[in-house]
Amino acid sequence: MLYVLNMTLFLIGLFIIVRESNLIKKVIGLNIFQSSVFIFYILISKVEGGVPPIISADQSIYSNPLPHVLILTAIVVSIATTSLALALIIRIKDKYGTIEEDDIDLG
Amino acid sequence: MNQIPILIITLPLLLTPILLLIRKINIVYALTLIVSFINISLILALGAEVYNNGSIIYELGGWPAPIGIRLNADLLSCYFLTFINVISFLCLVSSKDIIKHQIHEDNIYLFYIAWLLCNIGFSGIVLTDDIFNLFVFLEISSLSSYFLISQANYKGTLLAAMQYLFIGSIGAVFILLAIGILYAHTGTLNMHDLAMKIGQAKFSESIVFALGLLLAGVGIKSALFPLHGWLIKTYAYAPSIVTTYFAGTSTKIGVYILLRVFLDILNSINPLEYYGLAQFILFISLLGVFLSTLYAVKQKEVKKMLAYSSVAQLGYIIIAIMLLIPDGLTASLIHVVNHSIIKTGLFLIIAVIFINNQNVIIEDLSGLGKKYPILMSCFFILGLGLIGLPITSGFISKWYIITAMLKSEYWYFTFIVLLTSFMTLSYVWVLIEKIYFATNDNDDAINNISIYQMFCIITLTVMTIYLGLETSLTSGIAENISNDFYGVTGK
Amino acid sequence: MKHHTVLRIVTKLIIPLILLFGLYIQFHGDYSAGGGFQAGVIIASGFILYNIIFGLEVGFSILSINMTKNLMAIGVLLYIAVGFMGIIQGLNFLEYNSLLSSSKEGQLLGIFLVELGVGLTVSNVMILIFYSFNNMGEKL
Amino acid sequence: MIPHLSFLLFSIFLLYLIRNKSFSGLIHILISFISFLFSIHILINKNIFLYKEVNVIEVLENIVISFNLDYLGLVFLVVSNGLWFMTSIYTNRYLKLNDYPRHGKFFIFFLISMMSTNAIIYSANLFTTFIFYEILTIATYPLVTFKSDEKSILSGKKYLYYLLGTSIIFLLPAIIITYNVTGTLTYTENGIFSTHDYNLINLLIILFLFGVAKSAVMPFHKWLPTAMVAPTPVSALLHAVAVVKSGVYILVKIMIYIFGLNVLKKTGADLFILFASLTIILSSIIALKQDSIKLRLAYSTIGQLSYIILGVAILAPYSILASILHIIFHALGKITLFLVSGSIATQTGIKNVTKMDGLSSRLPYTCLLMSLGAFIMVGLPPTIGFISKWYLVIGIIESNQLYLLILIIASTILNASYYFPLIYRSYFMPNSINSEIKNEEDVQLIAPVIIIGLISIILFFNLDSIIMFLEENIILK
Repeated sequence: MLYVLNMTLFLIGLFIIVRESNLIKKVIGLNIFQSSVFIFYILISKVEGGVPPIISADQSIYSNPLPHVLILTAIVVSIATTSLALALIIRIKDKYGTIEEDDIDLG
Repeated sequence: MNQIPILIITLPLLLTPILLLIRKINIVYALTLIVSFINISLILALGAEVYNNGSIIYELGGWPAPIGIRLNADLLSCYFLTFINVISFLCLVSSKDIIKHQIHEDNIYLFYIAWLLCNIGFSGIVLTDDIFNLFVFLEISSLSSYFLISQANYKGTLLAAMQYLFIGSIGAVFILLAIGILYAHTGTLNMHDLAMKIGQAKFSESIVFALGLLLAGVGIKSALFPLHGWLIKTYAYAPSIVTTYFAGTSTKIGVYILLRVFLDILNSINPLEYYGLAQFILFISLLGVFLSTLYAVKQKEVKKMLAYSSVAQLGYIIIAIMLLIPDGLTASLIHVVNHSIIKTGLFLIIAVIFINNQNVIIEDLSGLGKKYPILMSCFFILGLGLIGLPITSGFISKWYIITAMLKSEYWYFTFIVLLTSFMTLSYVWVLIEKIYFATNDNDDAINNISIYQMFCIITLTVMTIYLGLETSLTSGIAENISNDFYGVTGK
Repeated sequence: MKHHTVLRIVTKLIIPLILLFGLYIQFHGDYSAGGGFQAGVIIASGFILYNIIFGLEVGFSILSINMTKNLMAIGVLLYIAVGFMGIIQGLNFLEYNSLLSSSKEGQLLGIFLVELGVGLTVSNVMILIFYSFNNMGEKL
Repeated sequence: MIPHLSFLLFSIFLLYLIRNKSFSGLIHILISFISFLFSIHILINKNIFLYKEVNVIEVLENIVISFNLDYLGLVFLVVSNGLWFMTSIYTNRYLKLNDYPRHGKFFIFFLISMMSTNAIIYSANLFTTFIFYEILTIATYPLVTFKSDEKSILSGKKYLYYLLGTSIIFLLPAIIITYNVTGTLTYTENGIFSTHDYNLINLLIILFLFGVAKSAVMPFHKWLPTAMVAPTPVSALLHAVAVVKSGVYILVKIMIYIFGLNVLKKTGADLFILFASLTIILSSIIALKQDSIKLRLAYSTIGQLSYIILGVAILAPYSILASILHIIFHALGKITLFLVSGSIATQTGIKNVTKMDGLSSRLPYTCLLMSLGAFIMVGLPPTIGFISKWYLVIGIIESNQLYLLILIIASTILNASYYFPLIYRSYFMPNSINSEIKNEEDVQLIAPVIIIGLISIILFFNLDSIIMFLEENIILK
């Protein structure tokens, strides 16, 4: 069920990127899109009955910590992408005076 | 000797913060060149070692796999590493005079840092033995390439960079999700480990889904036919030297990932054969080759023409891979290198001559034959290489591709390959005719072509001819690699 | 926002706590949840808060753009330098065992330095992004 | 062989260095003379030079750029180098009279073309042949477009698309298939095919026939008439001798040494005969309608080339002999005609058949030579053209394919009907345009042609030795 929700998020994000003309909204869509995959990673790391992976004496079942670590990296990448996209959008606004993709006149 | 794989990545990485501290253009340029050159020598040493003694595995931090992250330098990696770094070096050498006109002086050091990071990303993708690391390196190279592309001040540059950012990110996320699914099925990220465990994993639809995602992601990166739109725009609007660099490298990285993932890691489940993917891609690519060649013929802009030609040539490479026979793999590997060299040379000549001109139309080439006799003879030879005429390396790749196609079950498609190479002749010849026979009415001053740029272009031309006559470097190694790929699984 | 007394006082009170929390995360990263990434972001958030409340000029007087770039570079350098220590001593990249006499302590020192480099870089990158978006005129 | 080729290669650089000097034409004459001496030297010491394979570089596995000379090549070698020497004298004068700019460039590309022709003659396998075949195409392209006006550029494009296009689409796959089936590309006695897959062989024959478009077999013959925009020496030497003959030479080599006559006997020879006969008839009919002298000659060349192919395809010893003789004789005759047409155009500006009325009074020697050439082409005694036709007929009778006799007769009549107007008009029609002008015949221009004409006459009376030589070394082997 969670996976279905997750994939819904995935598709919503994709849809926004493809459909929207406003560049900021596109970036938001991209973020949703990426987040859905991050959540997917977190979902697969869940172990039935597991606790956070901090070693202690009275627990033996942990959630898998590796996907968390991976997703940390992926989040950093996503931040970098977002900031670069925003920086580009600022320059686009400077240059063309609009951030609506459809309104930008290249001719 | 066994430290070399990591040095190839970390030496430029070490350089980037230093460049960030220095910021003086000349020193930045010199240091970048020196490090790139050291890198090439390291890679050659590594290549020789791997060729003689088999692949080198490097454990980061001394942790063994599958816990630690490893680098794996095998023949395929070295093959890609070598030509990518050589092309990067040649482009760097000739970059200085070009970017001075296109980028604000204060930002030039950032430009070189981004370039280095991009190249680190490429080297990392090729070297890593960890599939998640592959994603990280892919993003490093993509992010810096978005930056590099956005640096030109042409009219459509920013939008092109933006669109590339979106489509590139979508591709990357696809790959990320696919990696996640594979991880969920096998519990490992190490490529060797994954290759073993994927065969034992329970079959499920989600693996098919992952394959689809991977294909889409890789397809975007390597500009597989219907996903090639970004390539045309970026090539047309990026700073010309960046276009030159990417023409030889970035899409080839997509090809590498395709090879590595589908033919190496997932080989045990035969993804391409089992799901009929290969045939599907083959047909799509054939269509792509035909259509993009047609577009190239109709193009008036030189850069776009060459970009469409790149899409077509990548189509050849993909077709050769998708034949799923050793000869096909050999052919594609040969063509990867040969096409890179030829296309880089062509773009470099355009970049050197039209420094400030984004919109180079065919008429602009008029009468250049008299102005730049040596450059234009190089252009001519490289053009012949693109067509695939004898004594250029393009001929060798075409020979192999046609041989492979005739040997496969799709021999009747050879006709399309032949037809498109005839069409290639027609659009290359339009350029050559303009260069040598048209008289130009505008008396633009002749650019000063620095001796370094001259050196780079002549090197690329000589390489084209050399690889057309002495093929042991390309076909010899490529045959070794494809024997490895197909020999192990006993096909 | 200097004239919002409440904000000013609260900020002054809270920033040391944020920085302290950041440092806690930083130094505990090697054996519990946390690490350079998170710590860097937390420290940067403290600094950004300070900038928002007291204005960019004050912020620049503490940490100029060039300084953030330099610190960023130094962070990366620290990371790579530690990595290279292993190579110099004949081991693999990022192999810390030999940094000190005993391998366990070497591990500790190694991961500590690496995380420090990461933290330094991440916090400065965050601050730099903040700065850049504030002066839109200045290019990234 | 290697000294010869490297000498030519070296001369290219030499010519490149002096490209702007006025004496580059003289150097070109000298080079061609030395090249001619090389070929004579090889002819005299043939026992030393023949059948010695020289490998240059191994490009692909088992595929080597290598050179080797056999008797067939020897004949062609001497002919082409000899005619090159003659033409080079003519060319030097012709370019000066017609005020063409950029002599240096012209000679460089002329030299490259001749070098590739020689390399094609020497080549020991199909791969080497293919490489120099393409180089020849590219090297002649600047010569075709030498006038650099719109028309010649357009023709040049057509020329290139035809020749490169057919070689890319037909010849290259044919070579690759051959290599994959047989594992070798070396010219071998009795051919390299041992397969009995006749469909494959027929397919390959079609591919080769279309692929070697330089032999101008229909339907890919169009390039030859369009190439006639080039200066006359180019049309004369390259498009009557070097280029087209190397096309035919390659086809003959493919027939004899790649397929082998034994294989062709079982299948495929009919295909060659079919296309060759069609070409012979159709080209003659088209030639009838041409008004331009050069175009008429071009279509005549197309037809004559197919004679050579036909001769080999008949597969009888005497018809093969006829083919080889025809390579020599057609070269002599056609180059005479072309050079004559060039001198006529240079000296009087006449380029069309209908304007030739009464030309003999103005240019007596030229017209005499033209008649000689025309006789050779039609095959009338006492010219050498008769000899090759004679042997062809013997071959046809020998191989019992008598229906081909009709073809020969028909084509001879057609040949006669488009060549005789040239002679008739120049000798018997009254000069319509001011007949008072008496042109000086340019000695330098006409002398080489006279020599060629004399050679052809001398040859007719000394044929025994040549035929003996050919019979001994080619037919009976």
